[in-house]
Amino acid sequence: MAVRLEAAAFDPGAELNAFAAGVPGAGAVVSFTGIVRDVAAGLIAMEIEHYPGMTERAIAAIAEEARGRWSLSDLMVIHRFGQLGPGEAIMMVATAAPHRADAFAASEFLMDYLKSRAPFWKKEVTRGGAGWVAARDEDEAALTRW
Amino acid sequence: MAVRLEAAAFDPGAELNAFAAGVPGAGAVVSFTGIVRDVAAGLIAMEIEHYPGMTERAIAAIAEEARGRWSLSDLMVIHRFGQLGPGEAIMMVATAAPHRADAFAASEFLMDYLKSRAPFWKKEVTRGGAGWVAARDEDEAALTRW
Amino acid sequence: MIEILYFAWVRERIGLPRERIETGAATVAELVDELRAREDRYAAAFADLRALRVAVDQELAGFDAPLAGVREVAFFPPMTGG
Amino acid sequence: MIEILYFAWVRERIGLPRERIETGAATVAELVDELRAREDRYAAAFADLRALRVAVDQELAGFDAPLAGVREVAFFPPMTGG
Repeated sequence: MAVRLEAAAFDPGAELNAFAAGVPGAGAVVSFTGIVRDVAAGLIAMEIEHYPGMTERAIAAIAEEARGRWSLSDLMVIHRFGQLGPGEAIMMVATAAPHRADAFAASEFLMDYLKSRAPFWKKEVTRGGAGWVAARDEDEAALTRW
Repeated sequence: MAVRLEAAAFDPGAELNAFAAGVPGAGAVVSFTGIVRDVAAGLIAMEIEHYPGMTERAIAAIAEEARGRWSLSDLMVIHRFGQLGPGEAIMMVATAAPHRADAFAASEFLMDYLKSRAPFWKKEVTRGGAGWVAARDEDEAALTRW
Repeated sequence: MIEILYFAWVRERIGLPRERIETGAATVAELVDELRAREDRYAAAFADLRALRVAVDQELAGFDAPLAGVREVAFFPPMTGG
Repeated sequence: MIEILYFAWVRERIGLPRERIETGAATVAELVDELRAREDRYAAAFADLRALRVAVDQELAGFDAPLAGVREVAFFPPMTGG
């Protein structure tokens, strides 16, 4: 179970292959990749602030919870912080399981909790100025299903 | 929208990167990779039979249905046929969307329908003999939720 | 003339992947009855229809599907792709 | 002494990322009242508590959380990771 919090860019494809190679007994691998998308105003950069110490604890707790709820062979979480450019991967989650339903549910669960319970904040720097990304009501609501 | 039915092996990581590079406006990319896993008896090969003509039609219909139901930037389906070795990728689905809920739902939908409605049949060749993989009741039941 | 296709263990049990036959059957079920009456290997393949699926002109169908104008009927076990 | 941390626009509004303060507050809510009373920038940051989240010793908590034995309290807007 790898949990990585890092400033450097990563390669989602290479991470997916390395993750899948480590779980020979699992038939199902699900991945989610969050990517910096351009916004209408023209995005220059996305800055991700986090809470060192609490971030690691929060992600580890979410990952443990996922392992307890579903029958997983392995899981992986990578989340960047600092300054990112358009098109760069912000974060990635991958889950492996003997059956696809477990792999899908665990990935969605990890994403829902990472979104709203791990201490990250995104700021978009555009040609028109900079602003903090507002939390979406749907993201908070998504937690109620688990 | 790429749908590929092929005998040759493919590289899931490279496919994920190529797919993500093609959807600059999408923030969320979900992938599912199905992998030949070893079985207790010692798997030598997995043989995938399909129904040329109907397979392409069935996958195209499932993909169109997914595009109608969710707000997707793009989707991709790759499915192999012929003889595969343990650890090789059998198939892959990827979906890209502005919001992760759409990308996840569409990927699960595509998988549920590919499993039970696209004309593929798997045969496992083990040291103990060869046998057709039986359909799982859960796979049929999974369709009722959509 | 209708093209009949068999896949997976249905193909193995009958011993061939496809054949063209002349039939007066009005529905898939009647076609199955004709095939069953031919030889033991057909009777064995069609012993339990609950274990079989049918496609008519490359679309999934029921055993009650009519055959008028149909070019291709396929019989196979439940699919196991993905 | 308690370490207080601010993140995102709370940090920007108050103008510093962290500070150590001496407080007699028994709960987070009392601590917020103390901070608000200090200066306008604090009052501005804590104007609407519904827009804020709190962590006490790096665990999410409510504004009614007690401060006895606590080393670290953090204030921030709803999280937007992932």
